[in-house]
Amino acid sequence: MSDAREPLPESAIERNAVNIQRAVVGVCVLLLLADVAFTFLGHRHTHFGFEGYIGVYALVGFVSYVGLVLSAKLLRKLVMRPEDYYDAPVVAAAPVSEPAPVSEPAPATEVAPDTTEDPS
Amino acid sequence: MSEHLPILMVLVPLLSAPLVVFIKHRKASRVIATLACALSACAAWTLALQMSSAVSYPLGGWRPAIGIELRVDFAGAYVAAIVSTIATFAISLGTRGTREDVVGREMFFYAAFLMCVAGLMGMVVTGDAFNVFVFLEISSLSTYTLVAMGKERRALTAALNYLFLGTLGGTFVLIGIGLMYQMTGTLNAAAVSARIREVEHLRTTHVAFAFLAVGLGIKLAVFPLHQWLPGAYSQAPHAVSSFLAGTATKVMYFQLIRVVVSFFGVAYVFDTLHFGDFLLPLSLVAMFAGSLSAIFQPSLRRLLAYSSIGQVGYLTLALSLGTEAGLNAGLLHLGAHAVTKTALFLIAAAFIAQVGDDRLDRLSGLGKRYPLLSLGFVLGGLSLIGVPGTVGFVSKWALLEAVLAGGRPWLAFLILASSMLAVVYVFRVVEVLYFRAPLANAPPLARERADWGSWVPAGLLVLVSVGLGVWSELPSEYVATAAQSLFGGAR
Amino acid sequence: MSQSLGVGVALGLPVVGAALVALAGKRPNVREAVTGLTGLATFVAVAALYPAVVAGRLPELQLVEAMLPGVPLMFRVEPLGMLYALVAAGLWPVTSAYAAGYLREHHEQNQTRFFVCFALSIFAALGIAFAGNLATLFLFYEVLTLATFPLVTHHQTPEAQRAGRVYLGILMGTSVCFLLLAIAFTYYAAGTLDFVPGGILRGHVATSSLPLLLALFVYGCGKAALMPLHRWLPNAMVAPTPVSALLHAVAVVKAGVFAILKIVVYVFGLDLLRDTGASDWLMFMASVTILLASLIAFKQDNLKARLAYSTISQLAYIVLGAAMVTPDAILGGGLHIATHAVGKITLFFCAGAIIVTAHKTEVSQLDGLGKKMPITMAAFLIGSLSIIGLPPTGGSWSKWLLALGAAEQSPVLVGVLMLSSLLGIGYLLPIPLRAFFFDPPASPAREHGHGHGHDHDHGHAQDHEHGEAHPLMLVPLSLTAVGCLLLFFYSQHVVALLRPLVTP
Amino acid sequence: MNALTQLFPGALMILGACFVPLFRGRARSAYVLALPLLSAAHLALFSLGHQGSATLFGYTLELVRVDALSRIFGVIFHIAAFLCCLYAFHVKRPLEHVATLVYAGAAIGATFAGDLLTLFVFWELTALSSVFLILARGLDEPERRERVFRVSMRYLVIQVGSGVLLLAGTLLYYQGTRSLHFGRMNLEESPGALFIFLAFGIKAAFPLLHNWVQDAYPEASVSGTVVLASFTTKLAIYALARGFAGTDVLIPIGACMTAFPIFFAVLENDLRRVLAYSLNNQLGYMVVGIGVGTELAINGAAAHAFAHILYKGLLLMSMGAVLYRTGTIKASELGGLHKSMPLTTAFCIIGALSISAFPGLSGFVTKSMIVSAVGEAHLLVIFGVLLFASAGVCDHSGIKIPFFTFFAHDQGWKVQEAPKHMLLAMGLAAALCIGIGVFPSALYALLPFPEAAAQYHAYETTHVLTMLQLLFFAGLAFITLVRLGVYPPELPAINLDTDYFYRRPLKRFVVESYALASWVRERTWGMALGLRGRALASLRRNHEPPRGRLGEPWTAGATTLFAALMLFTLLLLTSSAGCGGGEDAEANDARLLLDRVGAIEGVPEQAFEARMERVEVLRRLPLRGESLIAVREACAEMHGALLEADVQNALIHSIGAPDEDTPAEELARLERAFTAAEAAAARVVVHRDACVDGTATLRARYAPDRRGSE
Repeated sequence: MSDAREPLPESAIERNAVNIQRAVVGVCVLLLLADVAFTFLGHRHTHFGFEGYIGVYALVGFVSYVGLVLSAKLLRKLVMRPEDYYDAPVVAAAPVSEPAPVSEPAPATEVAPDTTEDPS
Repeated sequence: MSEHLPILMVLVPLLSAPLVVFIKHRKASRVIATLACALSACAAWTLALQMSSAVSYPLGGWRPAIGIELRVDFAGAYVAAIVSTIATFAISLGTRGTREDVVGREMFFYAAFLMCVAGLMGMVVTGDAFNVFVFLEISSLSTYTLVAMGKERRALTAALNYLFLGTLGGTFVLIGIGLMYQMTGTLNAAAVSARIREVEHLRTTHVAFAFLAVGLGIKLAVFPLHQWLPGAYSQAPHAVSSFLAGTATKVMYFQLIRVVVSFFGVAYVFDTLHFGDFLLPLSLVAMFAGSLSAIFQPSLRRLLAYSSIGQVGYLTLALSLGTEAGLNAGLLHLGAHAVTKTALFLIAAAFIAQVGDDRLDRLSGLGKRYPLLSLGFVLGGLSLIGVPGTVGFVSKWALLEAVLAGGRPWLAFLILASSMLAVVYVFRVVEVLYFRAPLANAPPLARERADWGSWVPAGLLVLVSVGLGVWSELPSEYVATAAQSLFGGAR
Repeated sequence: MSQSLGVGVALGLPVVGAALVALAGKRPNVREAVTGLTGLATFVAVAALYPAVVAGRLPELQLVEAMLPGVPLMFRVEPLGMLYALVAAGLWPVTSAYAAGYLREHHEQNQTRFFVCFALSIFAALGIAFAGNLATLFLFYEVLTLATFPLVTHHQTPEAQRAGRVYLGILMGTSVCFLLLAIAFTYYAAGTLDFVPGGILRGHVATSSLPLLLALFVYGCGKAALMPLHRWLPNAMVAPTPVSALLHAVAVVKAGVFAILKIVVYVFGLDLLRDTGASDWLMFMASVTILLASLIAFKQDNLKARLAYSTISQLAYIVLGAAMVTPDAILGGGLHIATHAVGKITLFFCAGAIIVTAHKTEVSQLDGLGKKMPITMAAFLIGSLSIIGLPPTGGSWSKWLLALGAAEQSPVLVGVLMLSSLLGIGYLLPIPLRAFFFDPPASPAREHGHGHGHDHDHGHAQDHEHGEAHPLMLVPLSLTAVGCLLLFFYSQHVVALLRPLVTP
Repeated sequence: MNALTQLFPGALMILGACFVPLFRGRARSAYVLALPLLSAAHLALFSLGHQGSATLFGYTLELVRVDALSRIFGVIFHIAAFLCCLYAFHVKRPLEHVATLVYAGAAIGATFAGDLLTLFVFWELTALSSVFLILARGLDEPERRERVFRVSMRYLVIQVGSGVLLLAGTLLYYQGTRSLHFGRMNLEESPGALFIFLAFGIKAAFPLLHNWVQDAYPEASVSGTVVLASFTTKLAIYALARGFAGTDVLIPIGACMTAFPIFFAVLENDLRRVLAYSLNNQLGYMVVGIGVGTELAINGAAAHAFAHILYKGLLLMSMGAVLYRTGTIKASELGGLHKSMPLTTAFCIIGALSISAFPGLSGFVTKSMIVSAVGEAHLLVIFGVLLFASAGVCDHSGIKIPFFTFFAHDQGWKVQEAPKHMLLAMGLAAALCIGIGVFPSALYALLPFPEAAAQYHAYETTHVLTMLQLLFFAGLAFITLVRLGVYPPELPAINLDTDYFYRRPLKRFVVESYALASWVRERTWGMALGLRGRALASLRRNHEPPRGRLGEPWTAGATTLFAALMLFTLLLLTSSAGCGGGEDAEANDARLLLDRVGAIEGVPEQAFEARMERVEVLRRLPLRGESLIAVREACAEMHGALLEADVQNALIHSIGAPDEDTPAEELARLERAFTAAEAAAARVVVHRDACVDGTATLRARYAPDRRGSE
């Protein structure tokens, strides 16, 4: 909007960005540990065999995510276009004489009156 | 009294003609002429409506085949009624323009007119081949005179042209009659038809027929022998052109029918001589060429005249089918066209009397000024096209049914396609009348209002043509009877 | 007896109205009051026949014993004719009110002639609707052509005259050359011209010539504007807009498709066509017309021209309905006569109101008009929906029935109908939507870019201040728009009326 | 009461919408808010199992059908309608309110439609009403007008296209089954079902048919997008669940839907479009659930739709609030907004966690039903795809949306917090997300198969643990990638999707076709005009006086020449007839003869004179051919015999009857006369027989005269 935009003072979240990232890593580690604990202590309710391995969901989450983003980057090469891509008019290449014929064909004998007026 | 009706129809106008000349009174001559025509018409109608079979009237009490016989069948009565009625309309209530055409020559004009009527009526009622020729010549000679009375100098040229060609036609007819007499030894229609069988195979009989057909063809204005017609119709005084348009070619058509049906016999003419194959293409060309020419005519009366040539094409087409249905259609169309075309010529006369000349442009924008006349023209034009609700449709319908019964649908299509040309020339006039601004530099109109004499007769005829288009039983049934008796008699 | 009197009254009123209008020509208020009142009276007279028809008693009136040998001039009010008559008579008063407003606002010439011809057109339309045999139908068909001819050439400009020539040439040419031939042949073959339930041709015409005869009939009814005989319709757009409304919604085009439907039902008979497949080619032709006309409509910038091509496309629906000869298709075709009439007349009313009030004729000039003429454009939107066939408008039911019939014939036809609905969205809906959601074109230069024959001064004049259309136009167009919506809920009655057509 | 249940659920909203323009200001907003509540109360009047019927054109329609499946969708649609109206409280223009209410009402109506025709009507109505929500944006932002208009047209065509497909399918289905009942359909049983399936598929945004969602939703107005995202696609899910539950092909389709859009979501810069892709992905879960078709799966699909409307609404609301305040929604232009819009941020995060299926929130308790159902069906590949997609959702909706909007790099936006009513709407939605997440049993009770739902436990340790692992490690991956600088930057660009095909090649094809058509037309017109001109000129040349020879009288000489020619032609014709020999001539003569014989036969026996005359004619006929001549000869003989008999008879008559005084010579004469007369009569008989025989032979050989019948 306005051209001269100044960033607002840093918020708590921005100040603690790194801490938040660390917290995420911490939670990840905890979850892995919980998984290990649960595998041995509790009963795992699964549909497929692969679900029985420890950390398999973690792996799936991570790998899928990375794969998705990377392949999307490849896709971008293929499909990205400038924002005004569709705004360009589509013009026919076939030979059409101007102006297009009106619906009522004037008899050949009649000559259209000259409508251009001399400004002077 | 009633047994003398056939001769009365002829005699009244014939005797009135010298009377007009003797009296030498302008107004009286008109009255006499009117009365004579009206009387003749009364006689014709009475006969037509009361007859139950063909009427034979031996002239002077001599037996037919020895004496001269007048013979009126249904078709003859029908044609006679039409001719005399149209004569009455054309002459009695004639427009002021009509009267002005012949100022100073009234006596001769009316006398000639009456002679012409007498000649035509005579041709219709006579049962004798030679009398056909006599009456033909009476009517023709008076017609030449009448045409020559036209206002413009070109009338003389037209009359001369007509005279020349008419005489040619008359001569051919005479030759034909002569040969026929030579072969059969009689001039009476009934006797000829009985005896012609014996000589059918002889070349001379063929030649006789050919001469008669071509001779009548000229008088009938069969394409391409129509050249006298446009000039005559467009140059004659108005009353005359209205009258001729409705009667002259019609009577000749009736004669042709009689030659084919009564004298030579349908079987002979169509099976042996293949006359249908000869007439059909000519009819088709006439239908198209006549109408096309009408489209391009710059003057109203010439437009109508060329339209007549096209309409004659329908008549001959109907005849060329060689069937009773065809005959029926031909007779119906004869009547329909007579009424319609006379009405249109009368209206044209009224218009021309108002604007002073007959160029089509001059009529621009007159539809509002003369609403009734214009409406009449539109309705008449619709009848000419054959729009339903008009008598022209009734006859066209009969023609279509006849053609279809003959197993030739393509012919039906051609008939209809040529009707489209009629649409074009009729609506050319309509457009000029209603949808064009009046000419800027037009000279002032002769009169503000059309006098009643100009539109009342035309209006009546238009009403007849529309009325009969809706209530068509009367003409349809009568003509059906006529065709049946003609055709049945021929078999 | 009283029923035939009713038929006579319904037919006679427009003629009397025409005469009175002609007499009152000098006083516009009286003249238009007369028009309106006779319109209403005619509608009442026609509606009075409705109960009898629904009850299965078909009122008859025979005027002339034999208009042609063996063919009377007679009327018989059967359901399909009843529907068409109701549509024509019902929309007449509305249209005349609209016409009164339009002609005055537009300062048209020859208004009396206009109203007289208008009344005569309705007379002819009713005659066609009630015709009891082909000859009567043909008679009134021609009367209709002639009565509308002066309306088409109303402006009397060379352009109007040329349009009039095309109009007359095609309509009269086809009717005389094809329709009359077909009628004559029918009479020759069947010996009668009466409209008989189940048809009159069975056993009289060789199977091989049935398609040809059908073609003669269908193209003989040039008013149905089936391609390639459609050109008269866009040409006739030079006429004043109430005339376009009359031509495209009430009388003329509906007369054509109505005649086709009637001929298919009562002359050929559904069974005959179904057994012989004589109408297969017509399905193809109608489909082609539906699609091609829609595609052409896309390219028309002139509003009335676009509506004209839309009409051509929509008429082909009805022809398609007739060609499919399944009960549902026939019902759908009949219903479409009504729904399309109401929808299209709304659109034309709107177009006329726009021309008179805003002096705009091109689609591209209409941006932003919704702010100045909200009711008009809202009505246009509703009319468009009805034409496209979207709920909640009547058009959706007629298309549903037609599509039901099509499903019985071939899935391809269903596809055609569906595709054409989509095309309809493309060429109709943007008009009201742009009017509501865009600003008016700002600079006169843009208008000049379209170069529509007006000089520069006029370009400025086009931006003049104006509000909603004159009430005499606004009320009729609102009424018909409401009619589109009502038909959504009351189509059942129409279908119930038509049901006897397909249930012997 | 009874009168009210005659109306279909949602009718109050549609009817009420008509009166919105009558109100002004706050009254209008209050009225608009009241309508969904009223309508909800109206819905409460319907008991489970209610059926309302109507007839149309002879079909029986099932206007209302209330069962568990339709009820849960009806309920959530009402909630959504209320939230949307609340969210749009600030909108002054009646247009959007009317559109919202009609749209929601139509969607509810469609949900309770018991037959295909009613469904079609509402189906189209949703399409029609919703387009105004897109168009409305053009009113606010004139510079986007053209673009928005085109989008809305594309949207409308596709939506109505789905409608007409539904119609076509309905027709064909009816054709096959003679039933309009909207129930479980079988794809193989009729082509109609396939069409209906496709129609549903378009609205449910099946892969390759999906693009309208991403095209249109981000272009709608602030509140419009929320509304749009709530109804159309979920209605399609309902329809699929109703009509095609357990249709196997839905499983791969749904799996594809979950996976395919997330790639685009990662790349997309417009955040509302990201959400549109994510919407598509979420629909994929539901479609899979429907495809699996077990009670658990259907429950899951319905529940997920329920939850999805809420959290997707919440996300879109928060994005709308951002758009409302900042005027942009491009990730490349946003960042750091958590400082100025903390509440919005919070709500957005709740939504993001919900959609990511974070335990404790609504997405978790619903999505897991579907995943479990897939697991129970042992569809390993599908299961894997769904896991992959879960990670993907976590990225684009769970992390990308809040991160790039509210955190990331601060773009210096100083804006106000979202308006109160928006916050309220978001708060309610967030509360519902949490509520469902915490107390899933309330939702479960509403599901189509409540017993099955009651047995399902979402919060099972394994499940919670694995889900948390998945999400947190995905988050870890995000952090890693960002730290490594591998994460693709947000760029102001667009990405080609399937819409490319109809926006470029198809458009080009259309334009070229029109150009070609107009070129052809011009050419043919030119030729036609040229031909017409030439024909007219030729006609003029020939017919127009004074130059045209046909339209002007010729000289008399020319006519004479023609007359001579005609005479000649006629003679030629006739001579060929008269002198030609062979079969033709004989046939002619035979006809002639038969004709005359017919004439005799017509005359009664007594009319001796007439008969004689005609026989005389017959005798003198000019004939060729042996058989003909034989007949003629017989005739002549008969004629003679007749004459002879006649003479003898006359003689007998003149003598009179004999008596005693009669002289002998007289008697002898009489006797001779009698004898002669008898002989003549015998001859007559003989020759007549010959004549008749010959005639019969001739008749058989030569067809009867063609005019004989007339």
